Amino acid sequence: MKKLINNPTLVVEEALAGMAHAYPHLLRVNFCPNYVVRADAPQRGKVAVIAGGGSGHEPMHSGYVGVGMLDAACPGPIFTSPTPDQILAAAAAVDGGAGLLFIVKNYTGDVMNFAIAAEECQLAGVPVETVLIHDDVAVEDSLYTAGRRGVGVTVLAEKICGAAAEAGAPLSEVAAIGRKVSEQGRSMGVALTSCIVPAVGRPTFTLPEDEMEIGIGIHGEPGRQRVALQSADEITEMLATTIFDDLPFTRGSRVIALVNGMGGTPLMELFIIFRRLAELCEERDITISRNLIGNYITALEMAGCSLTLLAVDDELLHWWDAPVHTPALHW
Amino acid sequence: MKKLINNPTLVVEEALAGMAHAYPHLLRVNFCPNYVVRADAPQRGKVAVIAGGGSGHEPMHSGYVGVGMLDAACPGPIFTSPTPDQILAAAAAVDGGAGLLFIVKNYTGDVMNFAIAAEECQLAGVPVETVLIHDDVAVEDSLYTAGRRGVGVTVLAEKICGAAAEAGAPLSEVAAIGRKVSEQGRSMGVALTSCIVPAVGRPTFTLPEDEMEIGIGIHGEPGRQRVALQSADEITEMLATTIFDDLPFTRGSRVIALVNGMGGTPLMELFIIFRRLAELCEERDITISRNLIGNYITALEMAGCSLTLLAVDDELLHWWDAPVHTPALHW
Amino acid sequence: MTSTSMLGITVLIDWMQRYADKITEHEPLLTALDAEIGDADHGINMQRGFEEVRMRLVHERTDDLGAFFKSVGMTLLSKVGGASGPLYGTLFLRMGMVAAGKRTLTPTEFASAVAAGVEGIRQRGSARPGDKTMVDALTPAIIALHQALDDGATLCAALQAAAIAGEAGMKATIPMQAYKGRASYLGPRSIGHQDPGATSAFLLIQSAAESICAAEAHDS
Amino acid sequence: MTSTSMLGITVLIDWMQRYADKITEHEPLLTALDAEIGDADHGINMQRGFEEVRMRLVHERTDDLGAFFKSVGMTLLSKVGGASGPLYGTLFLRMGMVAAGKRTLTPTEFASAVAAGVEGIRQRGSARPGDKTMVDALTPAIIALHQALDDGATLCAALQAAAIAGEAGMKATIPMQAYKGRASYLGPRSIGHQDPGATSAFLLIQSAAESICAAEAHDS
Ligand SMILES: Nc1ncnc2c1ncn2[C@@H]1O[C@H](COP(=O)(O)OP(=O)(O)O)[C@@H](O)[C@H]1O
Ligand SMILES: Nc1ncnc2c1ncn2[C@@H]1O[C@H](COP(=O)(O)OP(=O)(O)O)[C@@H](O)[C@H]1O
Ligand SMILES: [Mg+2]
Ligand SMILES: [Mg+2]
Ligand SMILES: [Mg+2]
Ligand SMILES: [Mg+2]
Repeated sequence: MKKLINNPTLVVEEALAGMAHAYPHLLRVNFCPNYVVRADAPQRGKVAVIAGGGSGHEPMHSGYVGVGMLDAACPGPIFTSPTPDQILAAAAAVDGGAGLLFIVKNYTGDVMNFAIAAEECQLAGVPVETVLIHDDVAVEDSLYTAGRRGVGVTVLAEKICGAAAEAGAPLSEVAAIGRKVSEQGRSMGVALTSCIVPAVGRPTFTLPEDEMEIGIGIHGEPGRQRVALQSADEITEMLATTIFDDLPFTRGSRVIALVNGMGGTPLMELFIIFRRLAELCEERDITISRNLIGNYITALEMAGCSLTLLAVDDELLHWWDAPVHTPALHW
Repeated sequence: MKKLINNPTLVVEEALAGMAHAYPHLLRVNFCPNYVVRADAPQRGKVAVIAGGGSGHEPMHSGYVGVGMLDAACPGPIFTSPTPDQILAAAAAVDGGAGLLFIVKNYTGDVMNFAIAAEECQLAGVPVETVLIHDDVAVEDSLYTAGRRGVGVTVLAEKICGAAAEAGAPLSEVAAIGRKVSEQGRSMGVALTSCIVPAVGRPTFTLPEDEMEIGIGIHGEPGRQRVALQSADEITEMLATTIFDDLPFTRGSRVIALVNGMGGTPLMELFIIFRRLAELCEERDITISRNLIGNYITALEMAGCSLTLLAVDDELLHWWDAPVHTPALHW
Repeated sequence: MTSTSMLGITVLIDWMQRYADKITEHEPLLTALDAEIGDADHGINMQRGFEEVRMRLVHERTDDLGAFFKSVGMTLLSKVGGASGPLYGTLFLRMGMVAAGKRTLTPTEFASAVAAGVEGIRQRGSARPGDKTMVDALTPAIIALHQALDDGATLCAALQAAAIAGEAGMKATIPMQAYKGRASYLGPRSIGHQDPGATSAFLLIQSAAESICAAEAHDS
Repeated sequence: MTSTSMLGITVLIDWMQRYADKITEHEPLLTALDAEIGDADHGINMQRGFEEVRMRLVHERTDDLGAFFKSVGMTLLSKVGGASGPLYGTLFLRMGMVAAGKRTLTPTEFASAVAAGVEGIRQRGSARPGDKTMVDALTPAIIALHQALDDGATLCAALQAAAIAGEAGMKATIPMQAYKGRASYLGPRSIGHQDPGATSAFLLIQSAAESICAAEAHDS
């Protein structure tokens, strides 16, 4: 295992310590339980937007804490959702009296831990709304399964809900905007290599030189299918077409496009992919109104990428364009 | 070779095409010869800041084109410096009548190609100043060698010179500021893995599971020394101490710190390193006034990192803090 | 016979310690199973949780079995995370509700407590038998436990029967396709792998059998 | 004898074509040598440049040898990049200056042109013999070339002598530590590897010998 770490069991805490040193003007870090809150928390009268999940997806979520995005992030151990007490402690630190919005990726663990925390909050009289992100079209959707998992749309939902909350929108409205984002966004990813969970010390799976995993999530898990390695253009077409077909975009629709690296993929390759994505969208008369290209929701050092498209209207673009000051998103 | 590419010989052009699609409001891309200029070039009466070098270091340099930083970037093939005609074409596209500043990393190829271009410009009556970046303390400095190579300080010099030029400083002043940055900055890096040059198709070197290369550059070349893999803290201490010793910082000095990923290193690991760097600086009473943590000057998918420290005063901090609008640096 | 058939705090602590040992021993297996169809952390998650349980056992002595189970449940809830944290946490919290205020449990009371715990898991996770989860080991184990007690077995014998049924249930997850939890994302590719949570659940029943049989043997 | 000893455009084109072939053939070797002590692109750089030279040879016919060499030099300058682009570009540009306005070159003129080119490389790169660069192959080759011509050899024989000296110079780079170019960053670790640029430089002299000897054989 080749990693720039000290102790596999302390990676989360040491990375958080690094963030605390690096961004004192943007955020504060608490240990035991671990959470990150914006430097000026709590904001009186403002809905507090809280997200969390396993670590190993950096910059998500802690890198999105700051003005105009998250009030708090709850980082669990690597790939393991945070616990209810951790979420509750973060919630207490950012509660401004206007209620809490939980942005939760649809994984059994995340859903249950946030649900328990939400139940506790509600018992204590603190209003909570939860927005569930389940955008991965690689996963078949059905009433009888865990449903689709949450991936790239999470980043977009955190930005957009964060902007609405910052502007003073009430909880019900911030939640409604978050649900709209969740409904209108879709993602899909591929992996060229596995990643190594530090405490495990070896790759979660092994992939021959000429193969790739299609329909991966962000936890180094194998995907839906293993196929021969293809060209960047073919991969982009496959991912984009699956997304287009799942969320029918009409001619003339506008989207925010996220071309996301999984952690070990050079930026150059993401540009090559964005190039083909832009062509595909143009062919369908879909306008990419905004884009993000880079490592935004990762799986440690995995090589691979994911595409996310979010259908937007003026309202969502307005919130997207609103100022944001976090370590990883800044405008 | 596992890469998200189409054709190894077209990676640079296809990535540039992706950038053209992604950032039309920030930059324009020209092909044959390849160069990237800010969208509003040329800027009448403003010194044009031009940088370039081999590709494979993304986001450098093309990702730093925009308001407040580079007027033009000249990307060569992977790890190969651009050619004089390419530099001249970019220069012609951004020349605003106030002269050109070339920011050149000290590699024989870059130096010679930019020197030839500068000679041509001067013949044509266009004033040119060149700032040479040679910050890598892993390389012994001597009159009889090629000298130290340019690495992380390049990013800082491009930002700072870009800000001064944007504010209307004359060529001699922008060049003087650039030279000050070059004098006051030092870097050093380590690699845990090699990278694969697309046209070559196999790793430039191979490194056993338990070893690392110390004193690498940004071209996937072997380093000065191969040693046993060490902990993040030990690596940080080794890099930082070598830098501290080379550029004596007095107690009370202020620095900009860049903890840079080489392309395949998760952000989490860079935070772990920054944590120790912050402690080491504190022990020496050195204040990290600003920091950058992420992939800013890379070597394709190489796993590893580099540290850069730049001693700053109020003037340099002023230029550092000035607004910048590029794909990769934005504030 | 009465004294051996009543469970007190000592045997329950022994159960938790044995299980913590077993988790440490099988951590690599549980994690490897999770690497195949999940995210390679189940063993790590369980070990983090039960190391904390083990530590608390040393410090928090209580004779109230309700308080004891609640403490275990809260510890798991706040230490394990992931899917297994809330699920195992719920199991012990529900057992704690059944045992609230009691210093001993009869075999039937113990079985009811476990059944309430498993019911809690099913409510919290809404997995049904056949979804390839821990429920597939726990459900047959509970049925066997009640059946054996109804047939007049000692708790030791009944738990041994439960462990055998739980092991069969665990193995039965191999040919299943997952419909809940992270393994469900693999679709048909989840077939052919043993569920990690069903494995840790079987070990929990097995530990209970070992602790209680050891206590019965000692007392008789 | 006079006609064979005068070089015209045909033999020079043949030289460039042979060298382009040789570069294509040895691209993997040059790149592999550069991977050891550089950045694994020397073969790729040279191939990119000489494929372009080859293409231009088809389109731009000129009898002016000065124009011919200048065109090769400019092509290399604008296509190779890296360190080798300006260096080989300078070599041919300087040869073009010596040959300006001429339709043929005598052996001595040719040798002077090459010498001027090598001098250009030394000025542009400021490498001295022993720095482990292409200069270490080119310098002994030039000395051998002049020596042989002074001794009355044909250009063919003189270039064969130059190639032998160039090859020895190339091999002599193996034990050297690099003080110029990218290999210098490796410090003592650069010892034990053959310099890629010295290798491509030897191939250039070797190609010249082959082309000119073939022409002499044909003419005689
Ligand atoms: N909805 C559910 N109901 C019951 N058990 C579940 C459910 N989802 C997952 N599990 C169990 O949890 C186990 C995985 O636990 P763990 O790896 O610790 O959590 P995570 O999946 O969050 O990484 C699975 O093997 C499965 O037995
Ligand atoms: N200063 C110099 N003078 C002469 N030759 C040099 C000099 N620097 C480098 N070279 C030659 O250039 C070769 C490397 O060329 P190439 O790999 O194409 O360029 P780069 O080093 O920029 O990648 C070296 O092997 C060496 O022979
Ligand atoms: Mg997990
Ligand atoms: Mg090169
Ligand atoms: Mg798991
Ligand atoms: Mg090279």
